[in-house]
Amino acid sequence: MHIPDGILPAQVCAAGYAITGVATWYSLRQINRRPDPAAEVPKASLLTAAFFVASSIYIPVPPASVHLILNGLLGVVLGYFAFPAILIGLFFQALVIGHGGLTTLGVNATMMGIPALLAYHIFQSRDVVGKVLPEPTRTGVFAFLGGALGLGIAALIFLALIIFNIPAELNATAEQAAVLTLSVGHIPLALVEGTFTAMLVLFLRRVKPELLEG
Amino acid sequence: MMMMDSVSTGLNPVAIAQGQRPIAIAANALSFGYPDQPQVLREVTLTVQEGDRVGIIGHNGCGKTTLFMLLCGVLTPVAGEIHLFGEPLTPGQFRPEVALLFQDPDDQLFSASVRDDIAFGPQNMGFDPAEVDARVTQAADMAGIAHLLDRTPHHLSGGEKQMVAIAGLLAMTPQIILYDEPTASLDLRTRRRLIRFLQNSTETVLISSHDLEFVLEVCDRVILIDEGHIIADGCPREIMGDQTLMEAHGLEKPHSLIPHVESHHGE
Amino acid sequence: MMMMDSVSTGLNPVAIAQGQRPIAIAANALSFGYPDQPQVLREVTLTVQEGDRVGIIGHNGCGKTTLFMLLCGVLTPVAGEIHLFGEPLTPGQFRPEVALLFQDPDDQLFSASVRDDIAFGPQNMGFDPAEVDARVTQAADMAGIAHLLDRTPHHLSGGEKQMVAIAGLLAMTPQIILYDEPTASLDLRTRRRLIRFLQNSTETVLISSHDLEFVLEVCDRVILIDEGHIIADGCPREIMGDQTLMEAHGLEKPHSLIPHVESHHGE
Amino acid sequence: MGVASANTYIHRESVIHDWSPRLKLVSLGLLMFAFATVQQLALVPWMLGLAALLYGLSQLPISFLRQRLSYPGLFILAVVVLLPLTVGDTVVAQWGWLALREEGLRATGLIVGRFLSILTLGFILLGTTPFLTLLGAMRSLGLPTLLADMTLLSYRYLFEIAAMLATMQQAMRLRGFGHSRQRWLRVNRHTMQQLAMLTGNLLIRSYEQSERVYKAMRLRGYGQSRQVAPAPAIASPLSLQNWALTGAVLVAAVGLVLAEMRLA
Ligand SMILES: Nc1ncnc2c1ncn2[C@@H]1O[C@H](COP(=O)(O)OP(=O)(O)OP(=O)(O)O)[C@@H](O)[C@H]1O
Ligand SMILES: Nc1ncnc2c1ncn2[C@@H]1O[C@H](COP(=O)(O)OP(=O)(O)OP(=O)(O)O)[C@@H](O)[C@H]1O
Ligand SMILES: [Mg+2]
Ligand SMILES: [Mg+2]
Repeated sequence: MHIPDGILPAQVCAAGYAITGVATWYSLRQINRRPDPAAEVPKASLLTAAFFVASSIYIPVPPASVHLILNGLLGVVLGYFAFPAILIGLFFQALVIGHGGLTTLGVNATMMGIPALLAYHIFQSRDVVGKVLPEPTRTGVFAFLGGALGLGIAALIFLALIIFNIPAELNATAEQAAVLTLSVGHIPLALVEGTFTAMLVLFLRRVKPELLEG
Repeated sequence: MMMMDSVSTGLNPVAIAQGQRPIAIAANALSFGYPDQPQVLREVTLTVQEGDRVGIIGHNGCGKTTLFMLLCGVLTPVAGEIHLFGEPLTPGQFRPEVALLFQDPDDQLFSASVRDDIAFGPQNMGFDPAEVDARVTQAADMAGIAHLLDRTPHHLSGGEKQMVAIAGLLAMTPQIILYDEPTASLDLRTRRRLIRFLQNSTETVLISSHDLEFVLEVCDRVILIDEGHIIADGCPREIMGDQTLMEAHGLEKPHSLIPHVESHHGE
Repeated sequence: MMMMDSVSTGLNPVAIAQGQRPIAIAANALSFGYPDQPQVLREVTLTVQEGDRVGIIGHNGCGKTTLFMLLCGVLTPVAGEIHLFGEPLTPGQFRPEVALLFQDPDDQLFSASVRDDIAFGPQNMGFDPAEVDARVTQAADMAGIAHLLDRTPHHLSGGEKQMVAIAGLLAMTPQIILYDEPTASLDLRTRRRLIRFLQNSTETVLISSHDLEFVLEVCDRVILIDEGHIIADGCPREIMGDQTLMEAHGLEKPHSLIPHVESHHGE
Repeated sequence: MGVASANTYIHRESVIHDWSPRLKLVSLGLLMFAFATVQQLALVPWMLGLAALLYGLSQLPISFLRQRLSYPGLFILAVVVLLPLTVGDTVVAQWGWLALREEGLRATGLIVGRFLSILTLGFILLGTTPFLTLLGAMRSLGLPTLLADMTLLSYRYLFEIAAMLATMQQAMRLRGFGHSRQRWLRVNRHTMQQLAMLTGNLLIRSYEQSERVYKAMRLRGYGQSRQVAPAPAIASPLSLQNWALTGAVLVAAVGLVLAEMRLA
C-alpha cells in the first residue's frame, strides 16, 4: 500500500511533503520535551529497522498472503517517534527496494504516519477510556483498535488519493461504487492487522512490558 | 597457506559405510557457495553412522555452520546430494528426524513460556494435546529443566536458555542433532553439565566447536575442515594431537594433549 | 555450596595500595542489585594499580559484566564508591580514561563505516578534525585493521569486528580498558592474535573471561568472584591451580596447569 | 527481501558521479517534481528523453535499471492492463466485450511515462552517490540532526536485524512451522499467533540491543557535546562542470513546467 511515483500530480506531492514537514516538526518538538531525548534515539532507530524488516513478514491466507503494514503497532510502541520512524522506513523502501517513490514520500508518510499517531493516542487512552475492562483484555482491545484503525484510516486515505487523482473521466456513480467496494474490501485486512497487533502487544506485555511504556 | 590432501586417521568413511550400524547421514560431493562469493564447500563427501558423535573443527568462516544448514535442508547445495537414513533430503522439506541447535539460543526461543516453547515442535508435527504434554515433560526432564517450565525463556540465564533450546529439540525426538558451537559463552559448570548430557545422549550427534577440549571429551570422531575440503577425518586424539596438521589449518593442539609437567607457561 | 573467606595469594590489595605504581581503580565497599532481584555484588572492595592486567573469573551470572558496568559508570552502585586515578567516578559522567569492550562487538560498532566508527569517540571528546584523523589512523594501525577503514562494519568477520571495536576504544587513548569475554566466539588463530595484542598493551587491563587458558597467558593477577564477593585475588597460576578452590566455585582447573603426560582422557 | 543487497552505489567514473552531492540532490529533486507536473502527452517523450540522457551520462549499466524496475514494474502492468480497458467513452478498438478506450490510453501513457522518468532519476541519484554521502548532503541541506542520527543508526542495524529475522524463521521452519496444510481463504489463528511471537521477539531483541548500543555510545561520549556524527566535509571547490550540469538540469526543469503551463 504505497503510492508510486508518477500517479499523483505535483501539487498533491508537494502537499504531502508539507504535511510531513509539519508532522515531523511537531513530533520532534514533543520528543525534545522529554527529559533525555538523546537516550531514546538508539531505541527508536533499532525499532525502526526492526519494523522495516518485520514488514516483510506475511500471513498466509491460501492461495494468497497478507502483508502487514504495522503502522498502528509502530504508533503504539514508538509514540511520537512513530512519525520519523515511518518517514525513514519509507525512505529506505523507496531507495532499497523501489517500493513507493521519492516524489510521493511525503504523501506516503502522511498516509501511514498520521494514523500511527492516532493509534498511539488510542492506545494511551486505554486507562482512561477503558476503565471498565479488566487488565489484559483492556490492553488487547485497545491494541486491536490501534492496529485496525491505523491500517483502516491509512487505507481510506490511499483509496481516496488514488480514486480522486487518476481517471478524471470516470463518472461520479462509478467513483462512489469503487470507493465503497474497495473500502469494504479493506475491512477484513483491518481486522487481521488489528488481531495481529493485539496478539503482539499482549505478548510484549507478558515478556517485555517496558516496550509498551511509549 | 599450506594445503594437505585428506588425511584419514583411524576411521575411513568408506570402511564405515560397510560397517554394521546403519548410516544416518550420507552426503555425496556436496558443493555450496553464497551468491557472489567463492564456494564455501567444495565436493564434500561425508558418511556418519547412527550413534556417532562427530566433532567438526576449523577456523572462523571455514564453513561449519554452512555444512549444518545444508545437512538439515535449510540451504540448497549447488551440487551433490544428501541422504538421511537412506532417504534423499529435499531442501525446504520438514524432516523431524534432524534437529539443529543454533549458536545463539535466542534465535530459537520465541514463546512466552518455556512450556509453550518446548511444545512448539510437537504441535507442528500434529500430535494431540496429551501427547504434546507428555513429550514436553519428558524432554524437560531429559534436559534437566523441569523446574523452569513456567518461566519466560527471555528471563533465563544463558546456560538455562541453552538447555531449554535443547529440550525444544528433544521434544521432537530427532535421531540426528547438530550442535553449532554449543559452549561459546557457557561457564565451566554449565559446560560440564552439557558434556555429561552429550556423553549420555543416544542420538547421532554432530558438534561444531572451537572448544577443542570439549570436542575431545564428547566426540568419538573428528572432522577438520579448511578451504572447503575435509582435511582430516578420524580419531580425535590422533587428529588434534598432530601439531603440524593443526597449525597448518589455523588451529592449536589442545593443552590436554600436550605432554608436560607444569612447565612452558609464564615466559 | 561451599563458601570461603577471601583467599589472598601473593598480592594483597592493601599492600598494593602502598606500592609504588599509582592506583588506577579503587572501588570501596561496592554493592549493586538489579531492581527486584537479590544483590549481585555485595561490598566488593578492589584496588588495581596502573599497568596491572587483571583477569576476572567466575561462573555465568556471578556479576562480572555488572562489575564492569559499575567501573565505567554506566550503572550506579547501591552503596560504595569508585575512584579512577584518585578522582571519584560519578555515574553517567563521560570519563574517556576508561573504556569497555562489549562482549558482542555488534553492540559497539554503530557507525556506517569503520572509519566513522573509530572517529566517533575522538569527535565526542571535542578534538578538531585533523587530530581526529590522526587518532583514527594510529588506532587502526595499533589494532592492525588499517586495511579495513573504508569497509562497512556489518560485513566484517567476527574477529575483524572485534579488532575494529578495540580500535574504536584505543582512539580515545583510555588508560583503563575493560574487556568483557573477548574470546567467546573467536577461532584459535584470532584468539592467538588477541593474546599477542594484549601482552603488548600498556594500558591497565581488566578481562572477564571463561577462557582460563587465555587468562593464564595474558593476566598477571586474577580475581575470582562468587556470590557477590571476591573469593580470591592474586597470582593466576596459584589461584587457578588450586583445584579445591576452583571446583568449590563452579570452575575447573585449566588443562595446562594439570601435571600429566598424555593420560586421563577417554575413560 | 532485497535488504541484503542494499549497497546500490556503483563505482564508475562519470560526470554524474563527480557532481557535488548537494547540487545533484537539489537538481534531480526539482527535476523529479517538474516531471510530476506533466499532464500533456506531448511532453512525455521529452521527459523520457531527458531521463535517458541523464542515465547515459551517468554510465550506469542498463542491467542496474532493469533489475530495479522488476518490482515496481508490477504496478505498471496493473495500470497498463486496467486503465485502457475501463476508463473513458471513446472506443478505439473493440473485441467482443473488451474495448480499448482513448482516454484510458492517454492516462496510461502519462502515468507510465512519468513513473519511468521519475524512477530513473531516483536510480541515477542512488547509483552514483553512496548512501552515506547522500545522507551527508541531506544534513547540510537542513535535515534535523535527530532524523539524520536515526537514519544512520537504523541503516546500520537494518542488515543485522534482517539476518536475525532470517535465522529465527529458519529455526521455526526446522521445528515444523509452516508445513501443515492450510485451508483456502482462512486465516489460521495458530499460525498468526506464532508470527506475532516472531515479530515480538524481533522487536524485543532489537530493543535489548538498542539498550546495549546506547550504553556503548554513552561510553564513547554520545550526548556529551552536541556535535554527533558531523556532516562530512564538502569536497574541493566546485568545478565549472558542476555548475554547468546544475544549470542545465534546472533549465530543463523550468522549461518543462513552462511548456506544461502553455499547453494546458
Ligand atoms: N548469509 C551469508 N551470505 C554470504 N556469505 C556468508 C553468509 N553466511 C556465511 N557466509 C560466508 O561463508 C563462509 C562460511 O561461513 P560459516 O558461517 O559457515 O563459517 P563457520 O565455520 O561456521 O564460522 P564460525 O566459526 O565463525 O562460526 C564465511 O566466509 C562467511 O563469510
Ligand atoms: N538488566 C538486568 N536486569 C536484571 N537482572 C540482570 C540484568 N543483567 C544481569 N542481571 C542478573 O545479574 C546477575 C549478574 O549478571 P552479569 O551479567 O553481571 O553476570 P556475568 O558474570 O557477566 O555472567 P556471564 O558470564 O554469563 O556473562 C545475573 O544473575 C543476571 O541474571
Ligand atoms: Mg558458525
Ligand atoms: Mg557477562
